[in-house]
Amino acid sequence: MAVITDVVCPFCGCLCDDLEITVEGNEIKGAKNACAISRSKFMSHGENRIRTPTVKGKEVSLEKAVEAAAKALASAKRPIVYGLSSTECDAIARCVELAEITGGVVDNTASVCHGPTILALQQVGESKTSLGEVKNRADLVIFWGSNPPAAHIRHFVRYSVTPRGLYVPEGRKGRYVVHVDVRETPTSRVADQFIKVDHGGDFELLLALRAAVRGAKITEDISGVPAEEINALAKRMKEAKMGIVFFGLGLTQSDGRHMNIDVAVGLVAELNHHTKFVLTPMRGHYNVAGANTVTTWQTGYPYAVDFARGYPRYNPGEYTAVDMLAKGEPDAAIIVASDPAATFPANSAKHLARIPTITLDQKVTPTTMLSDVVIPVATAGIEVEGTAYRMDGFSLRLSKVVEPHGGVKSDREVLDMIIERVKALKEDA
Amino acid sequence: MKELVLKPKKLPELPLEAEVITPDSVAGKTLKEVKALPVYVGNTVHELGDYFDVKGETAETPSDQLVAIQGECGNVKYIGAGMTAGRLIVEGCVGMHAGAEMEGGELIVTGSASNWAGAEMKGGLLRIHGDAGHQLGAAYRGSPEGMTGGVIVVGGDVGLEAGAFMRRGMLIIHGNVDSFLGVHMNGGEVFVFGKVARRFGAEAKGNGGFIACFGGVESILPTYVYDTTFRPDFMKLYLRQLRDQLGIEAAGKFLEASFKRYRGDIAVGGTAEILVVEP
Amino acid sequence: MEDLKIKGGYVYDPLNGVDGDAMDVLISGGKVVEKVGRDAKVIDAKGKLVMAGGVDLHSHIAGSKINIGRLMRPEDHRKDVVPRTRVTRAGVGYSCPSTFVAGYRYAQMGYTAVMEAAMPPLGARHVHEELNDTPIIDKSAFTLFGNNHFTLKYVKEGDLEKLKAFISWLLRATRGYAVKIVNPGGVENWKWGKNVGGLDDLVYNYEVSPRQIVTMLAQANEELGLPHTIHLHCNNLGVPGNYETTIDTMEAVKGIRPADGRKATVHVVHCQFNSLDGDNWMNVKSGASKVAKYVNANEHVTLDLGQAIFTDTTTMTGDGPWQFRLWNITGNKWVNSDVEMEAGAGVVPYTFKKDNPANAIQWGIGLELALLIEDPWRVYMTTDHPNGGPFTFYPTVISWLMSRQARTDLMREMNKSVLRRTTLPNIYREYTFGEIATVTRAATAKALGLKDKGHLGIGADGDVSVYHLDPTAWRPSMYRDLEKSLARAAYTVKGGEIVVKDGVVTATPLGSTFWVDSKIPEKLEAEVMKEIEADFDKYYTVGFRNYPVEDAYLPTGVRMETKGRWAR
Amino acid sequence: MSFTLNGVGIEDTFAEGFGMWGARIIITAKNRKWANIAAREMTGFATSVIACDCEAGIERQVPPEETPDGRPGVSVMVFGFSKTRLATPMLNRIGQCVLTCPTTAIYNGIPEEEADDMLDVGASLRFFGDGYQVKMRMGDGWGERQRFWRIPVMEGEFLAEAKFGAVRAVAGGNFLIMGENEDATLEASERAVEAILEVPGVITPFPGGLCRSGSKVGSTYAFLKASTNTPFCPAIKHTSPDSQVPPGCNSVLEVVLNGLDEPSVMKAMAAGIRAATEVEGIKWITAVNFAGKLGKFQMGLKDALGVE
Amino acid sequence: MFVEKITVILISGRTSQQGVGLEVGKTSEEYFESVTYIELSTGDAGSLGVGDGDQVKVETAHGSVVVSAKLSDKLEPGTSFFPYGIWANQVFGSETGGTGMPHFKGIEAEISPSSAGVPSLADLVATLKGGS
Repeated sequence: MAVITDVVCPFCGCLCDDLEITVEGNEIKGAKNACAISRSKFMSHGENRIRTPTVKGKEVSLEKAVEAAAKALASAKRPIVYGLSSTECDAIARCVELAEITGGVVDNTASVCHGPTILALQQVGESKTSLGEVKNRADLVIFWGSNPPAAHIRHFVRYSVTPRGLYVPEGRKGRYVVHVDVRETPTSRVADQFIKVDHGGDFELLLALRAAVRGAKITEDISGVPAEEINALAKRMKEAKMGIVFFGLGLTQSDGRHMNIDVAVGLVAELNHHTKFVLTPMRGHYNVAGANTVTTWQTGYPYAVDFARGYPRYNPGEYTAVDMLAKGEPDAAIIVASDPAATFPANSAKHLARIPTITLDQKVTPTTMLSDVVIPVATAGIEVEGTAYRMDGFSLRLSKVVEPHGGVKSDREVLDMIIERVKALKEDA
Repeated sequence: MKELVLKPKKLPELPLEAEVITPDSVAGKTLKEVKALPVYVGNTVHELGDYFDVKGETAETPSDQLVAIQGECGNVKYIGAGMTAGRLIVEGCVGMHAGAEMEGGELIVTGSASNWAGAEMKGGLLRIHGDAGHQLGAAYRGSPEGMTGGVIVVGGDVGLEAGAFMRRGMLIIHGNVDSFLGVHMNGGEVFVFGKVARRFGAEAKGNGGFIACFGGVESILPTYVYDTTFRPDFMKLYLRQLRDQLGIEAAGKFLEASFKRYRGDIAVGGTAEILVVEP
Repeated sequence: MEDLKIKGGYVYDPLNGVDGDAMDVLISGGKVVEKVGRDAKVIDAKGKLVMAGGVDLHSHIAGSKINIGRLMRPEDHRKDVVPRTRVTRAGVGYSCPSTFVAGYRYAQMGYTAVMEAAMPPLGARHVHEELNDTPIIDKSAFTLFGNNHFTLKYVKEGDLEKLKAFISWLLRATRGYAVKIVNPGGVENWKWGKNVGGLDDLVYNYEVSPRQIVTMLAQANEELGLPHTIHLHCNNLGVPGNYETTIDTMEAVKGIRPADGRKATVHVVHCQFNSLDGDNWMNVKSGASKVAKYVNANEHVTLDLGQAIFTDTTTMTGDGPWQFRLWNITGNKWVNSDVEMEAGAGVVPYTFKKDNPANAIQWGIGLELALLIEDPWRVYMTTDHPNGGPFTFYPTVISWLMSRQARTDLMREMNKSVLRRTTLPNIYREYTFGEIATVTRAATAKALGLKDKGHLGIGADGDVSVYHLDPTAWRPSMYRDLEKSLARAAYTVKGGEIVVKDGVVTATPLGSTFWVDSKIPEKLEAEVMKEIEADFDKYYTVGFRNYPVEDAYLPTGVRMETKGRWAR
Repeated sequence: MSFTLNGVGIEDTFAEGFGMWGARIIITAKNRKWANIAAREMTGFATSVIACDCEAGIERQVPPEETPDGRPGVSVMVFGFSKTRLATPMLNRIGQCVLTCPTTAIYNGIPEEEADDMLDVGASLRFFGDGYQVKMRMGDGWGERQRFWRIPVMEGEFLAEAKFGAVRAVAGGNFLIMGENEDATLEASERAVEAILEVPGVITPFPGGLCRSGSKVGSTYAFLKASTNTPFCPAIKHTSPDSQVPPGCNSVLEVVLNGLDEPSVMKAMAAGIRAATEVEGIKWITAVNFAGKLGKFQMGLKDALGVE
Repeated sequence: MFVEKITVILISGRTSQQGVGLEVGKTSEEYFESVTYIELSTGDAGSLGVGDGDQVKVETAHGSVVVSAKLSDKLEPGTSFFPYGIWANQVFGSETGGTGMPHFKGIEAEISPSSAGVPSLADLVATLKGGS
């Protein structure tokens, strides 16, 4: 029995790096410090695994599957590479290269989680911080449209609510916690104050707060929030020693999308005339930040990148997977570490069933169920080493704690094989 | 003006990218050269002649060139993008980015346009008789400047974020317009004769920019301050210009109208105006 | 790899006293040698300019800061797209080029080594990942120290030995090359939304001054015998009147005994931004002549220009409060990024305009520094890419240095304040090719302590640039030809391999990444590690053992061991 | 040397004009009454630069269909000796007389392509808005590029075009009408001025378009730079040594004209002279000049009238 | 006495159970249980006459699906919560407004009692394949 310490959790954007994984033989026996989801990921990582590659439902060798994948991609006029967020950075880099050599599009799951956050950053910027600054300094913590107990279970404990920090030695007592949302959630129960905002009313509320921070007195209720509550929150924000807004998909997926973030960024920026204020998106997949980061350094753009013209072009809404599928554009797709058939609106998802779809995954998903080519791969962060970027943009080394189940290859290795074959096929053509 | 006629043959199912369809790129060329202009389908390159019958005459210079597309091009992107002179008439619909970054001349679309029509337009006239999609005349992602000149006239309805980051120029919409019209605008004039959805003018800075609403509004942002109801002389100038120079009949009806004036967006210390016609 | 004979070019190799002699450069096994085999590949360099590969000691090409720049500026990329070729990857250029393109474009100009000038320790892994995707050029990254908790702690305690141990450990942990300091103390105060206003302001909670931080880090740096001096971005950057702070800072480290083999104890970076005179942006004028006068009189200082270019660019520094200030001046979009316990950064797009008086003066200051400082071995050509402008403008900067006509032609188009509020119009100096070779290669390599770089002596690395330019026929009036030939090298040779021919990339080897390994006495190491680990557990959100950069991130790492002077 | 027109003797001489800078301002208002009030106020005390800051007058009434905002308008012209000496009085007069006048707006009357220079009047005027002024743009990138300033005032908003075209203009056009008696001379002069009002591009800056005093350069008093036009005063025609009043003439009135160019002034002079000659009792018409010492324009009456 | 259907504002989102379930595997019982329900306020459920675990049909402009009801006294009437998953995605549209992001939160939906049965994962994949 071996205990591996300092293991980084490959589930959510928190990238907790204090896991202690107990391994016996090639079996994981325990996951200390892990949250419920993380434990499930480690403990069940061997369950429901895809055993062998398949082409049109028939079991084939890895080479045959790779060949089928390469043929479909090499002959496609509008291939799309999608997913990327639940694997390590080297695999992500291969995805970008695959899109480049096939003259296709590469998009990652950011487009349906914090893509709008990136659009806002491109419009107005962002005042952000690494999570440790929150732990060490923040005396005002605002969760806006985010609910860590559902998606980032240890966030409260490690970073934002209870930890004792350099200048917040009292921990929870040293912080005032506000939750703004359209409904009460477990986060509201933790918070000192819950502000219920009307559906689709975040934008107006954030805008009014910014006006209040600038000195305007709000006299009417906005988005269901009483005027005095808005004025009081603005005052509290200005008087904080250091404040932070952790925002989630409650802002990015509701009416207003990127503009909700744009105005939140503006509010936070404005507050820097008075005190220190920052905001941080609650990124979901453990390496969605890495998908954006790698794609950006290689192409200049974080997602929705089109290589049809040989050079990268960028336009969310045009080159994003949901839109392209809804319009029926792609004539081949390769899905890496993602399940768009389940996570996209059905109208988009169904196009995947019409075209050659290649999926690299560990387990059966709706996407593998409708794919022509399915290639089982090893789990990054459990069976494969690599890099992942935390929600605040800092990277950690993922560990390999056990050998890949059934000797399967990693995303990176399979992608390398596909790239090599695509290159050869393109040369021949 | 010399007229060149393009008739779509069987267009591909994938979008066709044809930024070569402008008076600029055909003027001074032979028909053979025009037919050989590159167009793109996914990752493949084709010739314009593969998808269009090309007939008529080319002019020496773009300003003497009329290009007429006779047929639906709803899935053809970048028609008229970057054009600087001449006239381009599409008898039908156009795909994304029609007239994007155009600098001059006239682009007329008798049908509807998709997203990003007239995006980052610098000059000229873009007339869309049907509807326009999202991001009409907007800035591309990240760009601090949307329209910096020119006029866009839309006969029908318009989607989200029309005129986002507008700096100069005019946007005239006959139909209804969806949210975030003129968001981040900092100059430029917007006239809407249909109904305006909420959140228009959000984070607008001012610099003389205004949004004039003639057909009602869903709601006005709380960060716009109501000042007065008045009949400003300057509006008469614009409305006469719209009526007389652009043939916007609707404008003529409001020459004597009173407007409610709002100023904002105070959330960004802005001085832009919203003018809502009094019924 | 086959041997190479670069035949008959006009060679400028100031470190070896070669000044335009027509001669051969022979390379074998990736090194400059005395003799090559008969079947050596021959590059005909007759009538051409030959120099060692360029060495840029201050640029921002990798890591979170430049990547934020890339991320936030799709509009910048759109105007400069780079398609894929059989040899090269696709990407984008202009002010925030993609990693591949940065490597290609440096090589296309004949540069073969580039230093990333600011690496936040927590972001070190990221920096190295990007460096590994930056082809051709050799690299290193400078670790940020000036606002690090442990720096401030040991400065407060006045414990030089522990500070040295910490520096050694952090350089090793981050695989860093030099001690970078940005707005010492100011960035820590920025974490409360404040700044420092000068050398003797205090840092909150630590109660130490920028003066103490800089002098103690410089002292430690020299005692450790690190290959490069401290690499210092002074306080008050971008504040009119800041030339005084700059000179004060230089003066503060004057008494420190340099490490063996050099005279310098401080390198002041992008000095253009720190040589402003006047009280505000309305009456700002050049303080360059005063800075130059000090530098001319004091051998312990080196500096680089941070030359301003009239173009749209992206400013990015580890100086959070300055970037906030710039956001307020410009109203452009602003990204701030604080890094727990150690650093911060900010990014703001900026356009230098010819008709803007302040910009015209900034342009003038950079050139004044270059032209008024007499010793080219102590003033280096940079644009602080991309702060002053993209590195792709280096050929243009060189044309300004070498041709007074180039300067005056441009000044005619500029705001006239450049004429009145700088001394540039009265400067007649024009750099020689030998001096250009110095400020772009020989001197930078020497300042960095890269002994095999920046020259073509026997044993030097086989990094050579050959340009389509006959230096014997060139006159300052031909500055546009100069710009053109420097922008597209006839040949760039990296480690003996031809990587660029006629401005086109022909091969994309991955260059080396240099890092410094400074040994700490065992007992001291144990003691300091214990302290660091304790604070880590309490205040960092990353585990102490997950913090250091793993070897996997340095596939082409080159370890440079140094032995310092230790008292304990 | 002379000739006759409608039986009136006309001296074959020339009116001596000199160069000035001229601008045209279209004042509009809610109705003609207020447009005229503003125009009259603005052109008041602007007869001659001898003692006024500029010379100004009403050019014509502009019908609503011709004004930019479709309201009744009045065209006003202002003349000054230099661009600055034109711009400053324009600014002062617009500021004091038009901006203050209810319902008015001002527009440039000389388009950029016809102007020799553009005066940035709005640049200074806008500060009256105390920070609340709004820049208004028209035609960017597609039509005629125009700029205005909207200045909030108590009544509502004052709209002012930002730039006004200035041209190198002609001042000092004139002719003298001499009649048997005061009545005839006045009537002829009034008719002359009415006729001149029909000619575009010209104003008559003096009261009702007429100057009864005339003036000559210099005086017997050293401290005066101008004095009554002794050669043309009938009351002293025998006591003054250099009288030029012909026999039978007992009243003289001068019509003074400024115009945007020489042909306009000459056209207006001709129209005025023709109208004057139609009145019974007019004997003689001449023009004032200084033998070419004052200005570069010599506008001959014969030329103007097209008489061979 | 019960209404036939009610209109709610529908939001979708993560839950920790859904996270745990998907890590076991999307074919697992745990996953099915974690994503095939819709949270209704007790008030709304009461007016429909729906009890905890009863099946309801969720219908929007984009599609419909049958799942079971889960009662919540935290939710305000008029708001309903649907965990992320292929079931939820039957009722969300693919229009992104030029942003790439569909509206996953804050769309209008009609809820009515149903006895049609909750479709299985395979059923839904089959629908996708059917292209209807």
